[in-house]
Amino acid sequence: MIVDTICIVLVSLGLLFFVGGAVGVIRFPDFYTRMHAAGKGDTMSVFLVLVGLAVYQLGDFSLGNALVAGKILFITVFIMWASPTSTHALIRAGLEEGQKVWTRDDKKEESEK
Amino acid sequence: MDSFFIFAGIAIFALMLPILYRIMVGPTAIDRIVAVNVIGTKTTVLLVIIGMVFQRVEMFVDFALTYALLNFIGSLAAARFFDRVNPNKEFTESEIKEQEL
Amino acid sequence: MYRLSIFLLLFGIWIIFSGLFDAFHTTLGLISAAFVTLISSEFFFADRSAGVGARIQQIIRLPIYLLWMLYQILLSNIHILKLALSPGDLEEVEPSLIRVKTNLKTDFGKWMLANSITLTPGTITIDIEGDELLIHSISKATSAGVEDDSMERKIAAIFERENS
Amino acid sequence: MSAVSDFPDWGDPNSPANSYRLSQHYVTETIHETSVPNMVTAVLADYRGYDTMFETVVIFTAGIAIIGILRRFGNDDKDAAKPTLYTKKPDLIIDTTCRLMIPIIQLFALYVIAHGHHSPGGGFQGGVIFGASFILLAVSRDLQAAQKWVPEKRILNLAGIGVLIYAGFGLGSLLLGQNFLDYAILHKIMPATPIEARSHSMLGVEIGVAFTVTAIMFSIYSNLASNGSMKEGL
Repeated sequence: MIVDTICIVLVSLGLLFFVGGAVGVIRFPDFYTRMHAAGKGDTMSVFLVLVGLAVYQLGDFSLGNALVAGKILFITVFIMWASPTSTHALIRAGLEEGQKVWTRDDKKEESEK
Repeated sequence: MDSFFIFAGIAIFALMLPILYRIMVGPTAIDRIVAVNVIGTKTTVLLVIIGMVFQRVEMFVDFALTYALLNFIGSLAAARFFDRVNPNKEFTESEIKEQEL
Repeated sequence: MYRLSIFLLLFGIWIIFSGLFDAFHTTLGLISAAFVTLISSEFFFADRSAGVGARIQQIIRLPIYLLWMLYQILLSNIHILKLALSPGDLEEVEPSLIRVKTNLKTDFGKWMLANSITLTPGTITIDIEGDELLIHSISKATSAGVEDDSMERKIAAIFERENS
Repeated sequence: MSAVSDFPDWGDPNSPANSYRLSQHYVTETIHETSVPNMVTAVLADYRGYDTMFETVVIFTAGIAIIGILRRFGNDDKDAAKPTLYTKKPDLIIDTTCRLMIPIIQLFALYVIAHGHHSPGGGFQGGVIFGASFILLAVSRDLQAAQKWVPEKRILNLAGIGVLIYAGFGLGSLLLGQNFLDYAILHKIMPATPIEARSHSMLGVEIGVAFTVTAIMFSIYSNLASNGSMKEGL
């Protein structure tokens, strides 16, 4: 019962952060800021959801379940390890490609047109 | 608990839809690649949740790991592609020197 | 010595993967771990000037830093959530590119610093050339935070203790 | 659309596909006959061994064809768009992450190959993941580094060896007086009962498939990425 509650709380928090990332990807003005939302909005939410699922898996304790929980944690580690790197690679590619950094002035120009 | 997992899966799936907007509209190609990468991360989580619903986590965990891996390699390769194939790129002086050496 | 520890590490990971402990699969695991050690052990621990003992000490010091990092990731996600859901035309967003110098010597320390900067609120490392980092920052408040070098000192305390 | 409602339910045990005698034989007898819990692997590598062997050959042929079309030898491509391409030093962050990741990816690939009997996986999937580890090195450093690690000649030899391993198991059972690819007879030269011999030979066959798929994956990638010159590329 306690395990279920912990799992529900963690997964719901993770979903909340997913919402943050998704809304950020849509709303932010330029490529770099969208990259912020895409790269960071995912790490913590993935961590929370997968840890929640691992806790649920451990609730019914046996060796097999513990190993499956270990594998879920391994996925978590993998994503949190790979995510900053792919963020970095993509944003660097954006810089090389010549994306412009958005500033307040751009916004004013847009509204004047 | 099952219904909660189904709800969570549907919620993650619903969160992919706004990102599809970025894939369709996204001003430049690299925006789209970023969006695909984000959807890939969400899919990894979704696979584990599907495993929970079907009571076969030990199987779906492998899929999720493989998917995360290929997603990572894919985004790196895409980034590398933009890194190199850009005819309009202006090299800095130090880079030109490096190349001439 | 390094090869042996890599082999043990890989075999531990195999056990997490496998979940079957009968003789047949354990033998396969031993063979696989040995094979991977044989063909690609030089990818782990590129710099082998330090002994294994020193490496283990570094690894023992790591978890505290990782926990702190986890807290930072939580903060950065809350930051993104707040920015994304703030009404109006995103008053706080004020992007800028910043160049920062670092004093870290080893490649691994620099890697750690770059990834930590990417994961802390509001900043992403774009490029790293020698000891200079190019950072993209999303708002004025986070641009000010970049100058703070507490993170760098934490990393130096883990990986480059003998230098300081 | 009106015909859709007449389709059998999803997973219905009485649907025509499932009530056919051969399917029922597979479902009920696989575990007794081959001691392999994963039915798909048993059907793929044992009951339909011919199919899978020639699938492997098809992959091999495809790889050879791509090499034949794309590969360019010699220095006749000197003036081919050189100035716009330029090689960079590998990026420190990407390089370090990939360096730490490659051995674990290879271990995972071997796990997928070795556990094809129990969980989904097998030679094709594991081979793709193993090939991906080489591709990751080529992406994170450059093609030269990956070529140094696994030279082109060796990778093609591996592809051939993969097919030969598969065929070797078939020939082995032929030599011992049974049909081609009828593994049960191999228990005479293996320390195992006939049933276990079938399961172990399946593993051997999967390893052969994995060799071929790994080699062909990487060779296709490097040919496509470098325009066939194998010198520089993604």
